[in-house]
Amino acid sequence: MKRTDVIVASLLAVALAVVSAEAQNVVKIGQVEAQTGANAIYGWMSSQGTALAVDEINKAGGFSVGGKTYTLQLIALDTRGEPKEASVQLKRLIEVDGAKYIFGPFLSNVFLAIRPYAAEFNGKILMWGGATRIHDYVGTPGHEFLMRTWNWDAGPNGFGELMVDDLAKHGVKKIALLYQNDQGGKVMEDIYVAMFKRKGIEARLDYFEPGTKDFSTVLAKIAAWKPDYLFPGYADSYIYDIVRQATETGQLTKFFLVRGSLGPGLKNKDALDEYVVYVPKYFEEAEKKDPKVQKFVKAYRDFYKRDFPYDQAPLCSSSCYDHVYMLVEAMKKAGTVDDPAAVKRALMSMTYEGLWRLRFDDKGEEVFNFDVVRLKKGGAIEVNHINPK
Amino acid sequence: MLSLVAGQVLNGAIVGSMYGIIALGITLTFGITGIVNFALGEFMMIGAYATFALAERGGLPYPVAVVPAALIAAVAGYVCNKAFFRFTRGNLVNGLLVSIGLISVFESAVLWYWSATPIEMHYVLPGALRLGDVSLPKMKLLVFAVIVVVIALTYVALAGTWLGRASFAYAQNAEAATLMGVHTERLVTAVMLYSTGLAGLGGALYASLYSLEPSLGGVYVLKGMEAAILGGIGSLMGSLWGGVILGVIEAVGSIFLPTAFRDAYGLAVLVAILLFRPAGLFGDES
Amino acid sequence: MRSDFVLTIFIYTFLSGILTVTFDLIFGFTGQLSMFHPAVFGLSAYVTHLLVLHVRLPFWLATLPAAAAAAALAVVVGSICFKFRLKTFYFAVVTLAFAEMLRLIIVNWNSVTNGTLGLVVSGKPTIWWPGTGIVAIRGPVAWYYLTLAALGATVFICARVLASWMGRAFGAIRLNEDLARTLGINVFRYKLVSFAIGNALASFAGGLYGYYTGYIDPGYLGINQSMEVLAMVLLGGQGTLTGPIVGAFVLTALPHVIDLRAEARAILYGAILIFTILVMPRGVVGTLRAWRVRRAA
Amino acid sequence: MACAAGRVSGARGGSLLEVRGVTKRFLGLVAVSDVSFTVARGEIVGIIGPNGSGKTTLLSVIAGMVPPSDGAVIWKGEAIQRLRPDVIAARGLVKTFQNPQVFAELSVFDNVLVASHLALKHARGRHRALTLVGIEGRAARGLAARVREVLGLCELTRAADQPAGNLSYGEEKMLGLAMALMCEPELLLLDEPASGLGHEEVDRLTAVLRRLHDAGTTLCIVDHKVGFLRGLAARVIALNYGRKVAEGRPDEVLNDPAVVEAYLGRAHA
Repeated sequence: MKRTDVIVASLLAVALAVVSAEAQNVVKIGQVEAQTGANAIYGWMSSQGTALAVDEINKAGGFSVGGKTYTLQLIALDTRGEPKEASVQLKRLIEVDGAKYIFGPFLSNVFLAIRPYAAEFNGKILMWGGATRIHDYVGTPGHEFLMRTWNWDAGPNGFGELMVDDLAKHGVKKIALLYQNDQGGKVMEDIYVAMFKRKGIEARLDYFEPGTKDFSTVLAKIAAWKPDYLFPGYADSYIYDIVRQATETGQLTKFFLVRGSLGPGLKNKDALDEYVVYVPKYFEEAEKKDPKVQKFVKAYRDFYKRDFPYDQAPLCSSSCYDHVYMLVEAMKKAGTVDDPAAVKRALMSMTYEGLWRLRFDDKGEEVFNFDVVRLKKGGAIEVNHINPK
Repeated sequence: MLSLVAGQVLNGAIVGSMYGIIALGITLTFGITGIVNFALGEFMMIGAYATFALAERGGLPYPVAVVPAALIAAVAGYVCNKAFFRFTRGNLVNGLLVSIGLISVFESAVLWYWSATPIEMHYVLPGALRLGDVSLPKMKLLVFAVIVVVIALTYVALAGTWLGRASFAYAQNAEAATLMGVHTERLVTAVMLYSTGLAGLGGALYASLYSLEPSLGGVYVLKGMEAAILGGIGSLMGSLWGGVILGVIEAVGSIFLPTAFRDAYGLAVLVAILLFRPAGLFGDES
Repeated sequence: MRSDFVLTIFIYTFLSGILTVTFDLIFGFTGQLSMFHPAVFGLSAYVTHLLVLHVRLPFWLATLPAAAAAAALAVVVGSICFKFRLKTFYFAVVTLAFAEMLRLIIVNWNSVTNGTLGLVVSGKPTIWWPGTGIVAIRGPVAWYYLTLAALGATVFICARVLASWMGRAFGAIRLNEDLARTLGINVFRYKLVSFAIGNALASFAGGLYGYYTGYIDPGYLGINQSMEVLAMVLLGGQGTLTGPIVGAFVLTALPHVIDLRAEARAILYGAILIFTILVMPRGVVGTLRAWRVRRAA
Repeated sequence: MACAAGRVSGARGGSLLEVRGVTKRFLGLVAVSDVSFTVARGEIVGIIGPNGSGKTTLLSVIAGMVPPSDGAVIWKGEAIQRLRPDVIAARGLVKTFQNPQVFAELSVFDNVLVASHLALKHARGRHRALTLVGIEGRAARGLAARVREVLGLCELTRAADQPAGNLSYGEEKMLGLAMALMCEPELLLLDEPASGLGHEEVDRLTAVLRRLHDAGTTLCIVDHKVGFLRGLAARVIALNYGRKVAEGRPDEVLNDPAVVEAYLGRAHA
């Protein structure tokens, strides 16, 4: 017992030493994302975008606020998708490293586990996460520190709402939902099953265990129900297999996605009839038209020395890339780097023109322009750019 | 409805054969070295990514790529045996811990190189075969055939070769076998090479059916263990049957019952069978 | 200012410690490789919270039915396994199977468990404190002492059991079942006793864990939890009471000590696991002990 | 042995153990075939026979380690052939192993302490639970004393603290005996206790067994060392090929042609 106290004390002393030894004009950005492990995909991509932006800004000599020049320090920690790790890491970021700006998490179970602790620092930190469950808390009293960096599905600006309306317009009567049985899938059930009902579309939902790779059985089951569209979960690692196995036997050929990417559709473009998907940005097209996007793609290639993941990038990498810049802009606007509350006020009142046009609604949930891509048999693509008011 | 069931029985058997090939590796390793190579799934993963690299990056035709991929996995297995498993022989749990460590190492290494974005090979043999209302993907049928042949050959070979006699003798009675001049070290090495090679082959075949991610092996090693026990540790054909039965149960089970419980159906049957035949379906009671 | 960061590592160490010590009672002392631990851990987290939520029991009262449930479940699962003489690998896989089935039930029983969304736990356990009266346990320091006390109690109980005739019976079963039988030890019963006690005590870890993190989800019952507990015990030293706690501390702190990019960190983590067990096959404590004995002799 | 004496009950004077037409087949071959005999309280009965004559199997059947294919084992007028070995041991019928079984990792003292399971149970019954909360320290102290007593009886006191793994073969056999004694047997089944022992070890063993017998323990000793048994047993049963070929006073039995043949082969008959 005594000994443990000694250890605590000594470790603590070290920690303090670290904190005080830090240079003055560095703004620390902490990041808690799953970069490894089974659910790494979202966190991994977002940590890539953040690192890239931070590198660019520092290479450009940092930024100046109130006549003082600051550089960014990114401390990206890998939660491995484990709430336990994340909660320890968040404490480290806030107390030991003294980071005031936290990016992430994208995983809802991680968010829910670290929320109570983060809330203790309400007003002293700013947390930017993409997790779906943040939606339940953002803008509620005691959670002023919280902002959600992702469009919400439902509501007037909701991309899901809009896409389902479109389906209804096309006279769709039956849709089969096939979600992975986890937090994300459950949230989507809560959003979409109700939504389809409202729009008079008959929906049936099947869950599969995460880790499943062979969907033949459940697909056969669904096919026997003869739906107009199949609406598979949200992670590409499953959607690739679902789309392949559904089309290979010609059981189901029309797909509708609000998460995931265009990749699976393109891969099976000859076997399917239609593939409607929400992508924050259709990069293959944007790269040709938009110089900003061109620059970003090039920067990514140079920085990571690997080919650009067109299908995954839109998921979050680049929106995190934008967020770093947006945060810097907000700091300039607020004229301070160490008053998260002021920085948040600035963020709420601004619109940032990066790869996206980013702004936050009055709750602190992000609203940005996105694309809905409709892929037809053989690869004909029709992109629909949507710019929420 | 009938065609639905028939189709799923076939499909279940195919999927199950995939469990079977891992189960075979587990049965061999456990029988001879007394360790459960929990990392076998990782060698499967290595085989899968190696196939992808050789076929997509190296430009080899898939059938050609499969062989070196399996070999790569086997070599990895050989190294791990020489470096680690050699020291945990006969110690189930320490071997298990080494496996846990290896999983962390391999998956992170692959993640480092390939990133977390799911990757998928070009389709080797697209399209499906129609038999009445039942339609099965051609590639799946091919994979099934390959696995059945491999396991059958293993069975035949083990009956008639030095490795076979040695391993049977060893499995019966270690000391006696050693006295009879069975070179334990050589035997164990051979078994490790073979089981990891099998896993690699399994991975290579997997790569032609599903998209790849670093954690793909985890599910299969669990199913493989279930299948091995279901069939009876030490029984070669038993491992194939165990896998097939498991696959069919999961498939048929999830036709009539919620898909969300898919894994539970297999487990329930496994437990039930163990209670009546503690040594598994094809294991020898004693 | 004190560092919650460090305290938190200790709190998690103590919570895991409850799991590892009780697991070692079943595995290290009685020789039964159980994969059922995370199941009771998760289950009791749910039971405790649901009782507080719906039955309005105070936390401490709610942990008792949870422990009872854990024990009852252990008796059922244990009887099945031990009646049919399932050993080592077989026992491990069957207990794992039961754990998985339990997890799937909790995952899919939405009306009660809220499925994969999990349950947000807002309350905190309260204790009576001289002078101040009833106080809720908040903040790292309070939790540090609470979890330490809980671990202490667990170790104490295990130590008493192991010092008694039961402990001797456990050892006999681990070392030589046939001999144990001829000495009149009811192998089946004492395997069951060990399994039940271990799981019942482990259930407290579940209840506390849920109330400390303030969030419960089916991940609690995941198989990797099983693997982590096993790793902690083997690393620390099986068949000892201190070993599992040492292991819990090492594996809880380790990921936060390695300061590398994610992938490298995970690789190093794995490598450390492997080499520790190769260099110290009996775990840190076990090996140190053997070394001391050798020096004494 | 106070505790043991206290538990004398059941068929007073009459036969303590009765083996009734016991037969044991292992996949076809017959190890024990239709063997019957009785053991009265306070007797020392010897069972002799060449190797492979089924002695060990017979003992295992009696001790409940293997169920008989046929026949019955009656203990104090109660059929026990279907009971678990631990239950049988708990009823006072305890067996030692031919090649000694010990807990190699534990010290000799702890080996015997583990064997005190039944002793404590008989002495304290449910009250054992109290030892958990620290009360009833007496029980624990009592055990320790008893263990030392038994160790002394078996002349293992000097070895008490070393791990059982380090013992010599002879000492291991003694330890096996000590553990059996700790179980407070009414009838002690000894499987070839003298095999592999040197002369002085055999003498020591004989002395110990005598002391036991004087203390009121009934003994049933299996051995092919005829000389050793002649010194001890009042009555001897001879087995050959799983059959009982002779029974009676040692010298009678040893001169019985069937026995001579069994040991020396036809030529001498």
